[in-house]
Amino acid sequence: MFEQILFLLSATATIGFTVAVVGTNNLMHACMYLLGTLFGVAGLYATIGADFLAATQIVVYAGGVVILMLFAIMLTGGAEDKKNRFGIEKIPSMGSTKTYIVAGASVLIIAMIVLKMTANIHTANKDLAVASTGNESTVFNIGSLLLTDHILAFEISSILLLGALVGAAIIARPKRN
Amino acid sequence: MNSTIVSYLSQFEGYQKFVSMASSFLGSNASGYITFLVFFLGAFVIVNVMALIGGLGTYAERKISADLQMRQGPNRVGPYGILQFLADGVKMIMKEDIIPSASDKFMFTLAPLLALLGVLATFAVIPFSSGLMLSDLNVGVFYLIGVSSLVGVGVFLAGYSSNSKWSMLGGMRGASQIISYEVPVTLSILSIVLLAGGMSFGTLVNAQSGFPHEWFILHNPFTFIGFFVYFIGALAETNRAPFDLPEAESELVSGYHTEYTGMRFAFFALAEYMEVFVVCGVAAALFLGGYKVPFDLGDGAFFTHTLHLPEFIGKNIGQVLELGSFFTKTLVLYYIVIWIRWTLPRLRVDQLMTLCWKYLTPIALFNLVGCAFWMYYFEGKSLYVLLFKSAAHAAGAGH
Amino acid sequence: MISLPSYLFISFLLFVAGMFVMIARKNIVAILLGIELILNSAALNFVAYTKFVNNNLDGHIMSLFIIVIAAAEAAVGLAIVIRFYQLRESVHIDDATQLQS
Amino acid sequence: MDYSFSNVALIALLPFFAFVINAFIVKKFTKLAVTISCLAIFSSFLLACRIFKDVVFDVYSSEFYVHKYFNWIDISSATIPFKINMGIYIDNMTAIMLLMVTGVATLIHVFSTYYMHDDARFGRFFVYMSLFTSAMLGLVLSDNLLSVFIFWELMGFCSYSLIGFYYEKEGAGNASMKAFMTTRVGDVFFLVGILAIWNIVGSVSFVDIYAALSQGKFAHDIMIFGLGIPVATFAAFSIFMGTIGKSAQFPLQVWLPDAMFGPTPCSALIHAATMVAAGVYLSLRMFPLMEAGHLLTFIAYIGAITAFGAATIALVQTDIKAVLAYSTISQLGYMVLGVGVGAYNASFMHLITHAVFKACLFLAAGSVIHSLHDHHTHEHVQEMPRMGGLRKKLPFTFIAMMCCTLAISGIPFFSGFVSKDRILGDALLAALHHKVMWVPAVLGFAAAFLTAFYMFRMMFLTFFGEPRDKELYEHMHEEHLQLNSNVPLLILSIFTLGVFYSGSLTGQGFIKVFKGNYEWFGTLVEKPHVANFQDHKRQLWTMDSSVDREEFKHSRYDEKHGKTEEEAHHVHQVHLIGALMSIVIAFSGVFLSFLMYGKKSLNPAFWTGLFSGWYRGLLNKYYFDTFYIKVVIQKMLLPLNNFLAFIDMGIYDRYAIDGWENVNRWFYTVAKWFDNLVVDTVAVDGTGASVRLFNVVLRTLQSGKIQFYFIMIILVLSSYIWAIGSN
Amino acid sequence: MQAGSSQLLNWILWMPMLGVLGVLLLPKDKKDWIRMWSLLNTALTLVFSVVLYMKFDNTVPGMQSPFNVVIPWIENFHIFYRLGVDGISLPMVMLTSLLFMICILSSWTIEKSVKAYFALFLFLQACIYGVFLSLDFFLFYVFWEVMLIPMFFLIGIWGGENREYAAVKFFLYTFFGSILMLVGMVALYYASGSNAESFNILALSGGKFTSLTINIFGSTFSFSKLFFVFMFIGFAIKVPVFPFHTWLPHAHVQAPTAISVILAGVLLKMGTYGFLRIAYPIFPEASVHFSSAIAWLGLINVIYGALCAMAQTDVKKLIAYSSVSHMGFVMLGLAAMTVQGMNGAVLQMFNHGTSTAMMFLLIGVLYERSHHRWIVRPDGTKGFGGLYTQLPRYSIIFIIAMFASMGLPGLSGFISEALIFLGIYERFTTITVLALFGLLIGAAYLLWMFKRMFFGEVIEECKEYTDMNAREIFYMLPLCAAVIIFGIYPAPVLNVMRASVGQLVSLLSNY
Repeated sequence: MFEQILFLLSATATIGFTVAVVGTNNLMHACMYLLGTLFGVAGLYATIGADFLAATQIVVYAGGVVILMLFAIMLTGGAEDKKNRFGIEKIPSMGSTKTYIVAGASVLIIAMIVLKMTANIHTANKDLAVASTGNESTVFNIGSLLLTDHILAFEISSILLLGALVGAAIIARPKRN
Repeated sequence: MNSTIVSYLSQFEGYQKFVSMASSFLGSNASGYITFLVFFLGAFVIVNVMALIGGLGTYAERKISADLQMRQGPNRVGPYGILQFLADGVKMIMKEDIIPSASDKFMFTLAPLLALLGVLATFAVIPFSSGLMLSDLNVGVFYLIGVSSLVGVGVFLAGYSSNSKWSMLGGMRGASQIISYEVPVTLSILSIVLLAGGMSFGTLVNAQSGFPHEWFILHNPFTFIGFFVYFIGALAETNRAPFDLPEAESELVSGYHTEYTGMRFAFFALAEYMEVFVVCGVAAALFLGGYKVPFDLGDGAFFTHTLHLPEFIGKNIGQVLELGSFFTKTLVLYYIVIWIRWTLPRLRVDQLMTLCWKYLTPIALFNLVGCAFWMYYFEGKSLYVLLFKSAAHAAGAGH
Repeated sequence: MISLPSYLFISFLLFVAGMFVMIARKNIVAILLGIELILNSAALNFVAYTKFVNNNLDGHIMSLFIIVIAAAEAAVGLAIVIRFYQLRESVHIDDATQLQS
Repeated sequence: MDYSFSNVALIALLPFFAFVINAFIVKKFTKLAVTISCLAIFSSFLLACRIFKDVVFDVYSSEFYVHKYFNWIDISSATIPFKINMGIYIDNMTAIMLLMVTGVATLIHVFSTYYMHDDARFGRFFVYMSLFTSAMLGLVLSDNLLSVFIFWELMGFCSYSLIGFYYEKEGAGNASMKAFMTTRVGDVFFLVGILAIWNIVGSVSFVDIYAALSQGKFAHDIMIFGLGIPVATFAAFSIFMGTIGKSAQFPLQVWLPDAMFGPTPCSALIHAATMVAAGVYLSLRMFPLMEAGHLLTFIAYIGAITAFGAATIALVQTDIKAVLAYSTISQLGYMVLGVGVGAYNASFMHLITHAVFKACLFLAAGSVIHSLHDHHTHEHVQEMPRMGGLRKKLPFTFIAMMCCTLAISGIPFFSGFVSKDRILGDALLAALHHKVMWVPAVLGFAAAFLTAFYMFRMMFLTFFGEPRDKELYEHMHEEHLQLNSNVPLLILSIFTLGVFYSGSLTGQGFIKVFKGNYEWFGTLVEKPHVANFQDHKRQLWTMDSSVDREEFKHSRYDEKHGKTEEEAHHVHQVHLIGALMSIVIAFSGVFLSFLMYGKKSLNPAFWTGLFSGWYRGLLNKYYFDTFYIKVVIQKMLLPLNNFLAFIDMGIYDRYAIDGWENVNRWFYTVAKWFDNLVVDTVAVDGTGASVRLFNVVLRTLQSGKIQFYFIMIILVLSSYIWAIGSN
Repeated sequence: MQAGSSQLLNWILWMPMLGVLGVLLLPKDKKDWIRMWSLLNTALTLVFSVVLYMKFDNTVPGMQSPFNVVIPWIENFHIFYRLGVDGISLPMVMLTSLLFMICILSSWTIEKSVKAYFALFLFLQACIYGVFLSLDFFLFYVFWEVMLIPMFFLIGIWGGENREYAAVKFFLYTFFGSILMLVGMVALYYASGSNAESFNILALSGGKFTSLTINIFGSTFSFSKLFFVFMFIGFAIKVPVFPFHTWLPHAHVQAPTAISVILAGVLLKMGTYGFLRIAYPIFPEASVHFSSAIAWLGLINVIYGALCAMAQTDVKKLIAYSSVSHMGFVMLGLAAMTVQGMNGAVLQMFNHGTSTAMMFLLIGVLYERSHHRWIVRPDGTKGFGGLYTQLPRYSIIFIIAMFASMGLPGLSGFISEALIFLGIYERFTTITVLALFGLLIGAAYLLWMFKRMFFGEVIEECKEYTDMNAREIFYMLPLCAAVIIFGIYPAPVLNVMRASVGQLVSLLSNY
């Protein structure tokens, strides 16, 4: 019962916040809504037994990515639209009718295609879908898998993170003189 | 779910009878509902008690600082002024709730709630005793770290949405400080996780024992250093002195909560004091043996089997002892935090970052690697075991 | 209620929303936001499939790597945005047409 | 008797320990180091005395025999065994040798404390002496040829160091190098011999070699340089070459006179008493092999030539030490002659007696030299022409030296007579048996005459007459009896009396020593028994197969080998003649010398003028040094070296190796041309040009707008997925 | 990796690499730190080697399984990372450890780009360990080749006035040999069926290619004989055997002291080690077939090297040629194929390592004072004179080194040479007798050099020289001790090697 309540809550939060992200015109708010979405996704993870993943989601997104984005928004002039330095007015940065129409069309196409594809796969795999069994702890298994079968990917991602760390620090550093 | 409040209760007959009674009354299995109820009640109690402790924290701070400065401190309201915090609370509620017109109202209201939420959510996994633990998540520590970072978001939002220079700067400082110090803190915690072999608090605490030499702090040299790294990092994460830069009065008026008044301000204050309790509790649980009582008195076996007390009473005496153990350790640390605040001067911003990235993080990394080596070479035996047990073994004292 | 299609549907919504954000917005940070949504949808898909089809942990691990990559991407992407803003005083996507400063 | 390995080996190890300790402390505690050295060798002497006592007074037998060994090198694998043992081997001969070496060495050590006292490197001298003594004792104690070789070489090293002791002098360097290299020539042959024996016996232990000889294992040929040589001859010759090198026999005698560059005590110990005698000792040890190899005639010739040649050179020397050096060579020649004529124990006896009187002679000469200090050059004087009349100032030295001179000249009742006479008697006997041996015999007698002559010449020039260098004489101090300067001399001179060595004068009973034996030497020292000795005769090789080899197998003094009455009588007769002849010869030599240098009735200058060609030859030592240095080394070896080095670096390396560079250069010129024209211009640049055409077309698609690209990607992906999905 | 295997060999092999990393991380200006670090590193390696020696089981022939390391490397081509140690390689490992530590000490005075020097030096050490420890032919070859790189730079940068020429010559010469070896290796790979054991030296050995033939240029050759010759040239260049020896005087003379020590002390042994490890076990019947040729070449080495040495006026060149001569003895021992000869050869490898290292170190010490090495200058004047009086401590150590090199009994050279001669006399009597004269000439050139440099009056130029300082004496002491102790009691070395050598000899004795 808990799980179903949790699922309902999480799904609602996810969908609602996502719609809010799409709908809002304030970038700061969008970011906060995104936080909600991410928490919702974490909740969804929790409902299908991905406890470690849920915790990771919270740690990484809530603790890191969202704050980073907030910083970035703040450092790049906040939520308001601005003119560029040449004085030419551009399309508002949060989008205009024209962009919405283009995006809507593109999304419509891809949505149809993806729906068709998932439907195909879904009908093909209908029999294979198993009911959810008991949720056991995944921490130990993930840990051992990461250090055995997926060691290479693990190491590469660690190098990637290091590279990202150094790279970000170097790129964002203001130029001397 | 190793040992939560529910699993603790369900070992008593009374509870089981109650469940079966409720089931027959409802006509279906009522254990789920009752579990929910118990959780709800437990959460309610703990949140309130913690709020109380947070309030008492302000009182303690004032009293201890007075003591350190040879003053009296609050002494009018109640005996020794102990009800001072209630008076302050009443004052806060009575105050006018001001929202600056230029601020982003949505986020201005959201910020203190986020901060408080982040702290309160951590209580779900804090191991007060072997029975009094709301949920023993498999990813307990990890969850705690993640949730407590919401405080950072709250702080930042508060700073940003106030639309004030001081708040802005304070919020930025707070957020960057919290994010930065999360790194050494997490690494130090990770080395303990390495030793215990799990992330749930039950595992972590049960890997230790009642006596100091069985605590993780004295397990090996690396954890000994790791404790201090954690403690310093935790101080910075909770914005306590000497790292209270986000709310540095002399520079930023009052930092990120400059524009806040009334209950919203009280939320921030409460969040801070509760978070200090949380980090002290985590320190106690991870490094100082948590709720463990010497001679394994905590599981009540001594009282029930040796003293032949009734099971219910015996176990609860054990629980009380464990609670006492946990709170003693935590509150001693709490005292130390306050002591530090009133002793040390504040750091500069660049010194703060230097300390984090150039000293604490490398040390924490070194500790982590060191712990790994320790695990590999000494098969996880503690220093005490190596020194005395192995010596005794070598001397032929038996296997 | 907890079944594969429901998760897939949520994931699909996330994906579509992310794509919409990416195309409609002209602010670079907003676009990055959209990317996060898409990545989350992918991760959710992985977990859902691995739970209901394979019932092993490969999807979890894949999702972990997605999170890792998302974090790295956010760090580098935002760094680039900030640098870009320092150079152009703008975060408008259409201002980013040159490969050199 | 309890002889454990350790308490016997201690004899050699004590000086070695002294060496090790002294090597570290000599700089700081010179006095202590000297004391340690002397005490060590004295302790060795006491230990040697114990063994000697057991040999002579306890056992009374010729079968005293201790042989103990331990495993030194073991490299045997699972299938192939290979071990090298080291050990000690004591028989009567060893015991006598030990006593002689330790006794003489002790006295010389004591004397050195006086002689070397003012030297800057007083302590270091004792370090070397200790090492040398331990090596010599080790050699004597050795039970196998390999360890003999080891100690042999170690002694060579000590000799090298001590000859080069005054390393500031240019000549010392030359002399030491010459000594080492010359003996090394012999050593190389010695090593060949060891290898040959090892190959046959599988061991080089004396016992095993004797056993192998008696089993006839040496009775085959060996192919070397394509020649077949009897292996016994080959091995014996190789070993004997070691003797030639070490004992300064013809033709490797050149190093010993130069070795006198070293301090006089070291000359006494190393180059007179012990080390050079070690060569003869080796020949005696390997006597059965020499016999089996039919080498005795050759040995006799070598010995006789050496004895005579060295004696002639000694006639014209003016340096007192040089005279003694040549006399040493000459006496060593006698010993080798003794080996060659089968006078086994006579040769060994001469070794012992010679060691004693020659050590004494050198010490006396040292005493003389030490007392003659030239105040102009601040050097000691060794030239006899500047001496004369020293008898009055150096009375004790004179007494000692006189005794020794009498001994070496073969005057009756002195030890030299006893031993030398026996060798000469055996030589005469051999000559009577076989004509070939006449030459060595005659040369031996002639050398005896010359010996008496030049020794007394030295005595007359040194001690008698008027002092020729007055100033030098005036500065001399009177000699007093002093414990470390002339007492050792006197002690040694006591042992120049013949009675200590023999109970008779000529081999017949005179004094009964013990148990009815007149001859303790003859009793104790006995030729190694080789039972069932199988002779290997090779028709083409043996010089004269008609010679009855059986005669050579037993010394005339070998009491154990029963001879018929007739034979014994014959031997007695011949020896009596020999003894008389040698007495006459000795006295005539002394008399001639007295005429020339004592009474000065004959002018030496006249005789040198008469035989001026010979005289020059003698002064130049028969041009041996000239030949070796000027011709062999400077004209042959060094040009060969330079030529080879030139070939190596100048021609082979420069043209054959570095010449490849030119070949390579040609190759790469061609390759470069090909590369430039064909590969680079046509193939590579052409490809680039063709690519450029496509650039122009594709460039237009680059709009620079990210979202445009993104939409494109989505559309393309969609169509792709569509295509897949429709299948 | 097998269960329970010891990682000691990995530690020995990779410890210098750690040292290289450390040197690279240290700042350039902290020269003393770099030196201390390198010293510490080599000392640790030495400790590991000693531990290896302690754990070594003398009774077991062949590779000692507790130390073996097998890790797949390039599995497609059946290349493994295979390490092992037996009685033949252990003395070499010990020698390498000892000499490198001493060389670090002797390189203390180097001031020219210290960081690069020590990094390359430690790298060289790792490569040498690789050669001595690897059991996979490919791995062996890789280390063999990689070793050239640091050597090239060490000679080419820190060498004498003609260093570039020497370095290039050394490089090309040895490279030529390696290529022949590579051909042999590839041929072996295919001849053995290119399976998982095709690069395994142990699996290849034992005479599996005896009856195989090969067609080249239309004619048929015996496979083993042809490729034995290839391998022979490859290893012979390293030894160096007579016609391939001319790189050695150049390289030795131009290299800095420590590098000369390593060249003579360790590098030359790699050639003979190659014979023992690869050429002999893999082609036993070809080795027996060619043994008389090897013996003759060894003889030429002995005599020719000694005669050439006698003509030199440069001390270092003289010692370089003496190395040629001494390595000839090793070749003789190898040609003997008896238990004495082979043991003697391995022991001679070790002993020559110590004694010639002493000689080169001593010449380095002298060079630091005099800055020239002429015994007799080209204009005929004396380069040195009376050093005995001027430098007494130096002279004593020089005497020890010289006589050890000469083969004086009681010092280490004698035992090995005696064993070699005992071994070879059985098979090649004439060669033995001739080779013994090499000893004579050996003594001649050394003593002559000694006489010219040390005896006599001190010449004016030498009066400024100071005697050896404490550091120099300190690093000479272990070598002196080794020379004397192994001269009196060689069992510590012989015991280690005898089982393995005996196994090899019994393999060879089947053909």
